[in-house]
Amino acid sequence: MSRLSIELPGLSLKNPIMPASGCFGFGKEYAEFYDLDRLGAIMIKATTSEARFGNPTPRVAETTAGMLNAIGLQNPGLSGVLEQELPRLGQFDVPIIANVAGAKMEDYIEVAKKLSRSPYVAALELNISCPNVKQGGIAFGTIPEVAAELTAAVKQVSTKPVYVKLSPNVSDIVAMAKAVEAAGADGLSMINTLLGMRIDLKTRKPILANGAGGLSGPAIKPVAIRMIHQVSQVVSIPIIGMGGVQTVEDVIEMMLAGASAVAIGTANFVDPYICPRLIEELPAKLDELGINDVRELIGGSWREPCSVR
Amino acid sequence: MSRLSIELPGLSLKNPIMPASGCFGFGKEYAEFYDLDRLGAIMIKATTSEARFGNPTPRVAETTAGMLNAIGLQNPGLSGVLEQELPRLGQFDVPIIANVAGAKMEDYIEVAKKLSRSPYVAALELNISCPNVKQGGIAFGTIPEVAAELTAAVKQVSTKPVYVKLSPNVSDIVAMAKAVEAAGADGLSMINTLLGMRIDLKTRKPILANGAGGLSGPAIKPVAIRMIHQVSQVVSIPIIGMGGVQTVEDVIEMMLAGASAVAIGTANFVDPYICPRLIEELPAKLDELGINDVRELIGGSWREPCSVR
Amino acid sequence: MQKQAIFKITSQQLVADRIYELTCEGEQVLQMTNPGQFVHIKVGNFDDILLRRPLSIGDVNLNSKTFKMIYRVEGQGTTRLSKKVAGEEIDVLGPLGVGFPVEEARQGETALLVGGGIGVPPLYYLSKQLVERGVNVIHVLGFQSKKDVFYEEEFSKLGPTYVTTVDGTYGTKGFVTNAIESYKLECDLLYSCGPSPMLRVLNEKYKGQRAYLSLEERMGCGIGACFACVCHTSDDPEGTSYRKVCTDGPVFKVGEVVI
Amino acid sequence: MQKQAIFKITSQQLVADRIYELTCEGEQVLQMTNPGQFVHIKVGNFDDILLRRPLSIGDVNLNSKTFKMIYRVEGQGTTRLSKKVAGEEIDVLGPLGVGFPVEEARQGETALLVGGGIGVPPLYYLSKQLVERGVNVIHVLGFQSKKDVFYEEEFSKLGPTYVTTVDGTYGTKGFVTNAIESYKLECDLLYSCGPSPMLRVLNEKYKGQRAYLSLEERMGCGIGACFACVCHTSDDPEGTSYRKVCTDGPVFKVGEVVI
Ligand SMILES: Cc1cc2nc3c(=O)[nH]c(=O)nc-3n(C[C@H](O)[C@H](O)[C@H](O)COP(=O)(O)OP(=O)(O)OC[C@H]3O[C@@H](n4cnc5c(N)ncnc54)[C@H](O)[C@@H]3O)c2cc1C
Ligand SMILES: Cc1cc2nc3c(=O)[nH]c(=O)nc-3n(C[C@H](O)[C@H](O)[C@H](O)COP(=O)(O)OP(=O)(O)OC[C@H]3O[C@@H](n4cnc5c(N)ncnc54)[C@H](O)[C@@H]3O)c2cc1C
Ligand SMILES: Cc1cc2nc3c(=O)[nH]c(=O)nc-3n(C[C@H](O)[C@H](O)[C@H](O)COP(=O)(O)O)c2cc1C
Ligand SMILES: Cc1cc2nc3c(=O)[nH]c(=O)nc-3n(C[C@H](O)[C@H](O)[C@H](O)COP(=O)(O)O)c2cc1C
Ligand code: FES
Ligand code: FES
Repeated sequence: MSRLSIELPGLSLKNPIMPASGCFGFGKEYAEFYDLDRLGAIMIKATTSEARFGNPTPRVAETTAGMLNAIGLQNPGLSGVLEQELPRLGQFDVPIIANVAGAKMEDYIEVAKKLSRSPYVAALELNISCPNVKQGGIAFGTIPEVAAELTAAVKQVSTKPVYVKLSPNVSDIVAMAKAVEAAGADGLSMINTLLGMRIDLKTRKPILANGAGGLSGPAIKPVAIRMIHQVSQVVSIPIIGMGGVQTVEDVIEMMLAGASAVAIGTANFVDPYICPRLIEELPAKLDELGINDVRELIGGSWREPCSVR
Repeated sequence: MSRLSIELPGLSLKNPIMPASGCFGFGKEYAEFYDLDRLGAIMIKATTSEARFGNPTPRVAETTAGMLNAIGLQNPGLSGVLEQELPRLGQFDVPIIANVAGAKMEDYIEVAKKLSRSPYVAALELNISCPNVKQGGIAFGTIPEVAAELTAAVKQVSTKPVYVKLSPNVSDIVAMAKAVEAAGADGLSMINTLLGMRIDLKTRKPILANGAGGLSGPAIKPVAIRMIHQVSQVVSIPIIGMGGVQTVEDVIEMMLAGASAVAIGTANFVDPYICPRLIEELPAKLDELGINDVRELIGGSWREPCSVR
Repeated sequence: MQKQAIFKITSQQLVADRIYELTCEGEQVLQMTNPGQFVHIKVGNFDDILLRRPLSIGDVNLNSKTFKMIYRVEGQGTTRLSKKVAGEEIDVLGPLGVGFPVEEARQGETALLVGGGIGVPPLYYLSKQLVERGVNVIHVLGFQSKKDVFYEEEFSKLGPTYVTTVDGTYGTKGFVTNAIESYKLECDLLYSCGPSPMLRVLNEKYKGQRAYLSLEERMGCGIGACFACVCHTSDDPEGTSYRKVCTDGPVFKVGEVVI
Repeated sequence: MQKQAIFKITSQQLVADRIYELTCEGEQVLQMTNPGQFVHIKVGNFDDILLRRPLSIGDVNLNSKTFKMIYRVEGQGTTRLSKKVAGEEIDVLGPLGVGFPVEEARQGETALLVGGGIGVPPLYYLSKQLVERGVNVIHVLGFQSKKDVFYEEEFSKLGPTYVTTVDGTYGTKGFVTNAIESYKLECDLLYSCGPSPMLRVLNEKYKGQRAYLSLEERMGCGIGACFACVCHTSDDPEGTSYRKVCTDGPVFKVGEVVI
């Protein structure tokens, strides 16, 4: 194993860096910029049972050191993803994590069941936290019992490990994490976006047609670090961390907080080469910090030093 | 009444701009920079029944477009505030909003009772949301029933209007707001800081001695706007808005979201003259937007136009 | 294909009220052959303004490897961009999208180029290419007011140019459509770029003809990955079929998408 | 009293590994008469780096209305500051705090000035003032390694100067205290600025003497309003009595506060 590689349920990562769901489409566009084989994994855009157009535009707005989005889970639906997107991505030698979304429990179950059976899918990411779908979504992401029920139901039908993606818009992230762990989650991915809004001074209306949207980017990194730090100490399943990561320092900070791997969202829009660039920069930064193996970092802010897990 | 003035329970504001609690001490330091009479009001630092030293240092850390703090409610205690700070501030012609904090319900009641009886205090701000006190604080700010109980108890002893300061670290800000309104709150102030963390790559420890701290500054503005937008539509008490305000555009955006006045926190540290500067810039900006009276802005993003409340 | 590069700013100048012309130099310019394409610009090196900003390619000089953007100072991003000076570097992603189909216009045909406000810039490079092909060009450029008018002289050198202003302080009073009507401007093809209300009118008026409209939409990635910039197709206006303005557009055939 | 102003940068240069000397000009300099005070700097006009950064006043020239800061590139803030060039403007809040009590040293007395790393700069302005008063100065300057050493020559012109490096690549190997002991340096007064571990040792060693220590603490406001920078007082180490480093300090008498 190389000093950058990480083993997680269902995932053999060449390195701990991967694009976050919704910020990388189904990989096609970024494949024109670099070889996707270089990535640790790819988290593809949320898939729902039926194709969705999503929300009206404008769907994005600028905020200081961040952005708001209300895409509304636009995607080609289960069949489009299974038949077109996954086979296309399957040509790359990189684990694919399929993001599962829905409005009702049955939707999630159907999508999870079928996606998990795709030979191209290495693991599922259960998106119980998308702030941009009106029905269902929010409740799944904020009530521990509901999240647990959904997790258990999905685990029952999935043939692949299930990572549950947590919403930061909760009073008690630890309760959420423990609930889905107890329900059988193989891992966590956190955080999704914070709910935010911008208002246009001239029209006096929210800039996003949807009103509110999800806040991402460097602005939210401290919230992500805090939540990963809290949760990683009380669960024994691994965490894929995300939220505002832009530099190798951010990657290391998030792993020290407790993440076993790190996903990059918004920063892809700023620099399309961000993922391979950070992967390239990581070894030198580890050297600088006197670290042999990236696994030494995981939870380094609260674990006793030197115990690689 | 001038085009900038605002009438709120217990507060006749010359203009809608005031420094936020904890970011202006007890006014003394900023009085060396400008005449405090120019301010709409002053929200003074949290007062607890006994003097507090607060948390160990470091107490602040940098984040992208924001900062973390874990001051830990350091203050000279009720008697210090009543006997020294308030009489000193009382020489200015500006309403004083006293921020009330505590660990137990009884603390809050005692502090609220005595502060409200100070002739220098125009209104109370009930800080149920400080993320930096370990016992009590958090629960008060995240459980609607507990917040309501506290609000009702404080209302019973206070001779001045009570503004309840809400925490953004909750799943359902609307439920919190409705609960404290029903319990008799005269107004709301929102938002307090988001809980965040930074980790030092070299020491591997959180930068703040306290571990986590409160995230403030422009990074959190979209979260504040969203919450004020949501809450202002379902409560009938006024909101003093805050969170990342740095420019007159931000002031106007927050009022359009639903705030009746706006408090400025972190930006005081960046520019000690920020409050009088924004007050000065406001009329020209209103002209530019074709607005006669600042009250026309309140809730402008969701109210029918032209109905000044 | 390498699409992102650091360009060098060779000049920046004010050409009308709040309208700047920015010229940059870089190898990537050699790929900028299709007018109507755009670039996605990082306006500064600082994280407070995070996302890139889309700006049309206004003119290209393949010899000097320079291209021009003409933009209006709107908000924070363009304000910061306007502070850059010659010699500074700028991070450019592009050329992006599908521009105007120049090849649709045959020698001797007449093309009407209709631009509104900051939709005017891409028409300049388009017009130059059309003229080169022997196409007759007529320009109708709409602005708010006299102070906003730019590039009239440049366009006039390529073909007849009608300017309209909403407040009548310059040229024909009213909208571009007023000029088209009063001067009874006829054409074989229409190319247009401008605000949605204008495009909506043209989309109706030139339905079924050889007309091409360039749309604007707030963008995230600019390369087709984020789904920020989609619009419905006209044949399925409520359904799930869509086009992305950043990669399928910004130029669409009249009637193709819901504007 | 106006305490915040825009200064003009007159020079910026690298004086050791990652150590820069920045000279700025402004009216406010006339108030910078007490060595050991600091300024709170806005390192850029951009919101991503929000808070100001505290830097000591390293030297002052009242005639040219310029002052110098000497700083080490640590993180984002100082990195950005190091990119500024002569001619640019910089937003300076200050002078702030209470500096070294120069008046405590009488003519003919000997003052030992002990600096560690980026604690060295304020001692330079202090030393100049002491020398002007006829005080004998001895400097002990501690650094990590040879490449980090700066201002040795400048200090040497004012009085005997001992340099220590932790790795022994230059001067005496070890800490400043090693030099004080090996050279048996005696003094009437001690002035020191440097990292907390160093100050802690000196706080013990010079207990009860005329010794003044300058502390560092992460700051928010820099003017006493935010309570970020407090420390306990030695007579009430667990209690509620406190000092603010930004306004009561950064210089404290030995034994006054818990370090
Ligand atoms: C394909 C395309 C080509 C464009 N070409 C030009 C051009 O040649 N000249 C020119 O002046 N402008 C052009 N625009 C509009 C330009 O992108 C915006 O005016 C600019 O991004 C505003 O940024 P700001 O930060 O100054 O304003 P802000 O109001 O702060 O903008 C914030 C955000 O809004 C988006 N935005 C704002 N207005 C628009 C708009 N009209 N269209 C799309 N996004 C917008 C920006 O991308 C940015 O993300 C073009 C837009 C698109 C989509
Ligand atoms: C009164 C005083 C005087 C100082 N004088 C000098 C000087 O003359 N030369 C010099 O090189 N440095 C000096 N420092 C330290 C200097 O403030 C920090 O090195 C600098 O702020 C680091 O900022 P950064 O953004 O580059 O680093 P980061 O690590 O990104 O710093 C982020 C934050 O940490 C704070 N910080 C980091 N290190 C320190 C520190 N050691 N002390 C206090 N705050 C810190 C900064 O204020 C900032 O808020 C002084 C500090 C204080 C309190
Ligand atoms: C435009 C956009 C679309 C997103 N779509 C999804 C999605 O479909 N499913 C999901 O789980 N998260 C989605 N996210 C959330 C990201 O995966 C990520 O959790 C979040 O943006 C925080 O990371 P960042 O700050 O690096 O962007 C989306 C984020 C953005 C900005
Ligand atoms: C250093 C600091 C101390 C604070 N102390 C208090 C406090 O004592 N009581 C309180 O209710 N809020 C306190 N706050 C929160 C602010 O009043 C405000 O709600 C928050 O910072 C968001 O506004 P801003 O982004 O403008 O700073 C503090 C904030 C900061 C940065
Ligand atoms: S801007 Fe991202 S898909 Fe078009
Ligand atoms: S830095 Fe704010 S009180 Fe000292």
